[in-house]
Amino acid sequence: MEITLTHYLVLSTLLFAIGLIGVMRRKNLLMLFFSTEILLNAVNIGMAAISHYRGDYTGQMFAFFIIAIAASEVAVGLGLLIVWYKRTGKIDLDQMTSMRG
Amino acid sequence: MFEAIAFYLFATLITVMFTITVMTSQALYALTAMAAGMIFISAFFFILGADFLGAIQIIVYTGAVMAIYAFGMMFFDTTRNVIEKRSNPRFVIVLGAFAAVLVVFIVLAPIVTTNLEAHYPIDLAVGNTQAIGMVLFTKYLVPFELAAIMLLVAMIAGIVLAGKKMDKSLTLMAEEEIALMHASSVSETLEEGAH
Amino acid sequence: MEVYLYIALFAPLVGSLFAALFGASPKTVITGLVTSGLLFISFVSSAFLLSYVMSGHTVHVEMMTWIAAGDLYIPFGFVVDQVSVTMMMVVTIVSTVVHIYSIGYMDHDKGFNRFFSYLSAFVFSMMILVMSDNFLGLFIGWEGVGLCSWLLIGFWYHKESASWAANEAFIMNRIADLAMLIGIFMLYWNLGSLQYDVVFANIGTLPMHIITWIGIFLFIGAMGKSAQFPLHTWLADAMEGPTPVSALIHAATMVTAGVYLVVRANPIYSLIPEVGTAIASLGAFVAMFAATMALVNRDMKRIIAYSTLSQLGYMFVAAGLGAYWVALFHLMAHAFFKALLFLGAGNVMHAMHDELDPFKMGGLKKSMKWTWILMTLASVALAGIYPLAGFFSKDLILEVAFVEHHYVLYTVLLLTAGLTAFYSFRLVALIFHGNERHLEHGIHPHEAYTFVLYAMAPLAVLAVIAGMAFKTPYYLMVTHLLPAVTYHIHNHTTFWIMTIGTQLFVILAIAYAYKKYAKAVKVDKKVESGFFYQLLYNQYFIPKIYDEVFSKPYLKLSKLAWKEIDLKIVDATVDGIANMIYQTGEKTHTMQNGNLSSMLRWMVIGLVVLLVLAVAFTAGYNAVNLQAM
Amino acid sequence: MQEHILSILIFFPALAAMLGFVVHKDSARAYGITVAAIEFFLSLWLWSLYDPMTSGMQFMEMAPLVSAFGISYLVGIDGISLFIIILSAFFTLIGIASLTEKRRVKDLIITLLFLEMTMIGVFSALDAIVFYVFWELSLIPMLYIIGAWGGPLRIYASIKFFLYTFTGSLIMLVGMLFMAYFYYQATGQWSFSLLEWYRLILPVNFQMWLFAAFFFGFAIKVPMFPFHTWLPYAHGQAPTIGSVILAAILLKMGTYAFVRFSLPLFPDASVAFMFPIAILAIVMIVYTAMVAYAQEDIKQVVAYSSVSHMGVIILGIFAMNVEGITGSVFLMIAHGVVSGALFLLVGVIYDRRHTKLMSEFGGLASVMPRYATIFGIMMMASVGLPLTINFVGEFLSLLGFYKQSHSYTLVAGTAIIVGAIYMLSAYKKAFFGTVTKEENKNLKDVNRTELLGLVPLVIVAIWLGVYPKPLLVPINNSVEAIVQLMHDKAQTAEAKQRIPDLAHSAGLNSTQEAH
Repeated sequence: MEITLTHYLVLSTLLFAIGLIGVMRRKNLLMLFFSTEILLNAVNIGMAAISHYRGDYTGQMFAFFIIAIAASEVAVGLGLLIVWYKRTGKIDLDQMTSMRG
Repeated sequence: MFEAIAFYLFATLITVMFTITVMTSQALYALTAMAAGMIFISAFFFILGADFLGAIQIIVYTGAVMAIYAFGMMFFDTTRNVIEKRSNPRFVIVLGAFAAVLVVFIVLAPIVTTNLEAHYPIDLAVGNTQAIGMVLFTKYLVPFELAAIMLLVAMIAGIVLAGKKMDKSLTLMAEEEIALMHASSVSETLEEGAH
Repeated sequence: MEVYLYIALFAPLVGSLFAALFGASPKTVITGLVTSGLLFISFVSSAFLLSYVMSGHTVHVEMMTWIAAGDLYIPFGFVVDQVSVTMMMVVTIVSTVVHIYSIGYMDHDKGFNRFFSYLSAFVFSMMILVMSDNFLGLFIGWEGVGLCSWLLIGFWYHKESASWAANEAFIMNRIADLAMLIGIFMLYWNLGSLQYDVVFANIGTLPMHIITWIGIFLFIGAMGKSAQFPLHTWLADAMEGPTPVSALIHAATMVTAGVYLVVRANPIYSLIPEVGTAIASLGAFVAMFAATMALVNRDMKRIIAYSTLSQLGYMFVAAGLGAYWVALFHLMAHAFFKALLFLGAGNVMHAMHDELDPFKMGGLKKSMKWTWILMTLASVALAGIYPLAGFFSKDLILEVAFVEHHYVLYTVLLLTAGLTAFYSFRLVALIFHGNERHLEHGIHPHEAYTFVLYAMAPLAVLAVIAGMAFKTPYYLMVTHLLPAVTYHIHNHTTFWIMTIGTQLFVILAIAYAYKKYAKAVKVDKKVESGFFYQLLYNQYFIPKIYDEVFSKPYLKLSKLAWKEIDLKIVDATVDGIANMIYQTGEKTHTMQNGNLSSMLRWMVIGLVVLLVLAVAFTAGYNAVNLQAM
Repeated sequence: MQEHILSILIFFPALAAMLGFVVHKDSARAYGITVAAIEFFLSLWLWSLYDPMTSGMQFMEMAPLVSAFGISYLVGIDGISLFIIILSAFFTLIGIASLTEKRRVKDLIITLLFLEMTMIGVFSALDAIVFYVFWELSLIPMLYIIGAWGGPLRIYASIKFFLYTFTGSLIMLVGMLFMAYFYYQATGQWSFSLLEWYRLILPVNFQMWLFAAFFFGFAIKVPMFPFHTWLPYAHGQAPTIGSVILAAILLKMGTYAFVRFSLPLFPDASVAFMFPIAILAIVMIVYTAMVAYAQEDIKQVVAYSSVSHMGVIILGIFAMNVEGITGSVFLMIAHGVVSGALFLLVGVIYDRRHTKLMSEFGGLASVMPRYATIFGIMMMASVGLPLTINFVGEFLSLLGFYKQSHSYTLVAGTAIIVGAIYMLSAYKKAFFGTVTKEENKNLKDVNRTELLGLVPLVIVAIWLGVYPKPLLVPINNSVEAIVQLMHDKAQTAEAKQRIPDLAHSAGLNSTQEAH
């Protein structure tokens, strides 16, 4: 029962879906950040799998850069979150509605 | 044979871990489950022959990112369980599941592309890390430098944003002190806003 | 000769423009004198033209091009031939008399100048109508006279009834003009031109049904102008205008335009005899119809208006039966004595301070002797007593009907002749004989100005001699153009019985009228309330029917059209579309309410929709390809 | 200088408008009048230079704009557009001369001059895109005139007018682009020039779709029946000068465009659509006449009457023969003069009484005799009395359409009856009867500035009624060219039969040669 690229892609989709559900469910911003991490990791798996089955390093390169971006994103995100928390004392999503249309 | 077992084992583990992160109402459980998930993902990387990537995953992701999150959680006093008012939760899950099904359906369709040849073919002779090093520092040098600058900027931003009034540590303060602090900070922001 | 033609044509226009200059300023006698003078010049030049035409020539001149588009070429062309010169003589004579008369009649009216400008403008358009050499020139005159009659009927525009009558007259004429326009279109598209000579030369080549339709449409046009049956109500209401207007327009000239058209277009009508008989029968019906209405009416001018309507019926009978020159002859004679009758009535109205009901006056013989003589003379001529004009023209029509074996028409016309005699002498008897009922109203009549009476004199003379003197020279001249058909009953006995019989019948009617109305008039309520009396008095309720059936529903329908259709349906749909777009904007706007999670949800929904499309498209594409392969 | 006269005519008012900003407020009116007068004399000079006998385009000017797609600044005039250009210059001059508006006169004059540029541009443009640009530009000044100087509901009216016409013209633009694409497919290179398009013979179903696209753009502008509801609002709220220019010139763009675009480009589609459009035209004539009869506001009566007259014009256009189209082009000019004058007259009474409700007036004839006579003449012209300008146009249009169908013309002919009904009853309500209202007692009669505007119009209305030849000959020659072009391009048998072939005048044995 040999593992093919599709297996990995299905897995990556599954994880992506879980991340998506997390993003939509969560009202607490920190938890929302967790879900975004899951999204990114799901994509990384896909990338790595394709790189392996296609025999092409580009996939890994992308995964590598995604990790770099994720790291910086978390840094800045949490920084902002802290400022928001200091200002309002809560990190609840429903409260941030100033960018109303 | 082993590879299949490993794949399914790790796949189920990751799915369970991430479902916990998403579904739990306890912040701590979420954090730990995600860290575990990350580790298993790095395991995948090793299965797929991307050793350097697996290492990076462990060091950067699980190490640094999870650490910052841990710190963040401590900072945002999420010790108590996170109460969230959610509107029609079932809709969200159904939507997510339906999206997943659709993508799976697309992925399952036979990939017909034949003329896709690899830009940087993997030759197993050379070690993965060395090969990645070669590619990273020749073709992707510019993005690599940009990533470096980006990380630097992120670092500075993090410091600047979270720098002020770090002296008061929540964990050491008593309950009422925290409440008082919140009250003062709220009033403080109000005057700021006022004038 | 062209110079006389232009003088005859443009003299009234010059007079009208001259009078128009003083339009707003108060009364100045010059305008009256100048316009009458110019009309007299026009009369003189018409007389010259008459003598020229009598000697067998005609004048045809083309002034300039009017409309030239595609193959249509219409010039301002004028022709003076036998028919048009007769009409010109009638128009100029009567209008000169009426102009002089109205100097006296209108001298207390502050719109004096304006009146003369309109009157001369009317004569000008009548001259165009009569003298133009193509159907569209005729149409210019046709609508021009309609306009002037609208101006003159509504002359005292402060009176609501006058302006209403003016509008009614104009609109009713317009209805008939539409039919005439369609006739003109048919002529153009079938014959390529509207010139009389071209049309009458080629009319024979057309298939029969087209000629019939052209004849019918042109006749409907004539019907409107000459107030025949369905379109006659405007003539009675047109009496709102000043009396000289009624005399000139609604007795002598405008109403006869319809007869002129039928006479002018005789080549068309001679090809379609059954339309001719239809015209004749309608004419007879109108003659009887109008005469009955005149019997009971209590308004002096309306009685004379109905008698005009009745005489027009006579003319149409003659024209319908193909006796065109007889119709024209009766038109000429009738114009003279009818105008005289109207002017006399004008004098009486003036004396009675605009009181119109003959029952409220009487015995004016003593105070208005000359008017009495003139009016009796006109009535005798109208009734058709031997030496006067009426006998020669009206009884001729009776002969035509008899010879053409239309005995039904003959009896109807004979009866109407009796009725005509009765109501005209009822009028004369009521006004001039019997006790002076007007005294208890405190009115002291006085005779009109002498120059007014002198102005009426030529008409009186013509009313007497027109029959005998003019008949033969007129016949010789006109038959150059019109078909020369003579009507005389072969065996003498029937001829004499017929003429003597009609004379006796008419004299009997006059005697009866005198007996009934000359003495003290007792108004018996029983007759008045009778069904027939009411029927006739309200003109067979036709004006009311028209009002109920046409004008009121039209107004209601237009209000409905505006309020409901235009505002509620058409406009509402447009605003509805605009509103719909606005509402969709309004609703989708809540999608961006700032709440991150709801926005995320919308994003995922969008993603799902795209995925569905992608899947559906690829599925469809594959299905097609697999099937194609 | 002579071959560039058209560009001068188009851009001179715009430049003058730019300069107008520096002119001092008080002398704005004088400035406006001089500019308009120069423009008018230029147009008269254009007329004198114009050779009526040739039927093709004259004073052509060509300058490439976007040569990649064959869009060029191509302008030129023939008999059809010449007189509407003169009319626009004439009305701008009259409008500014008899301007009684007090508020912000300078801006109004600048907007009017700008509007004049767009008007003359529309009528002289021979390139589809240049035509479209001027067509859209003409909306903007009108939007300001109605929006800024209008009555209480002006914002609603101006926006409705703008959006309504704008949507129509967008559909028209789509049609133009498709047309250019078909031209590209057929000939291999891009061109938006109308004269090139004239030579393109499209398959019939393409023609149908393109005709429909152009129809929407033009029908809204005319305005034809279902799309006419913006007109009463626009006229109701526009200031006098706005209504005059809107009624006199802007409505003509739609009908002019029918003659210039729809007929020659899509002959078969025009013939196929002839009867539905004829029905619309008849509905326009009778329905709006009835609505006009029901109005209480004198300006609405005149507004609806212009829709009714446009119905006759549309009928004339779709008569597909020389008489009909010549008649409709002449009626465009006639209606411009008459409805322009009527709106000026309504403006006169509005300036005095600041109300347009007929119930407010009564017996004005005795109070203002000169005003009553001028109004009477113009009313009679509007009703189509012979020897006035409208009759020639109406007669030829109805005559033209009679050849296509007898019964339709009979029903359309009721135009002269229903026209008389609403016009005369409006005249009776306003002018006849006794003076009931106190304010009407001492109204002043028409003053000098108003007469300055009205008298020339009355003279033109009667002069062109009596002697229309100087207009009819050039229009006739240009229309013959178009009808001949349509006949040659027609593919369907019905189109061949309905559009007369003038080459050897098979249709009619015209006995007298053309005078």
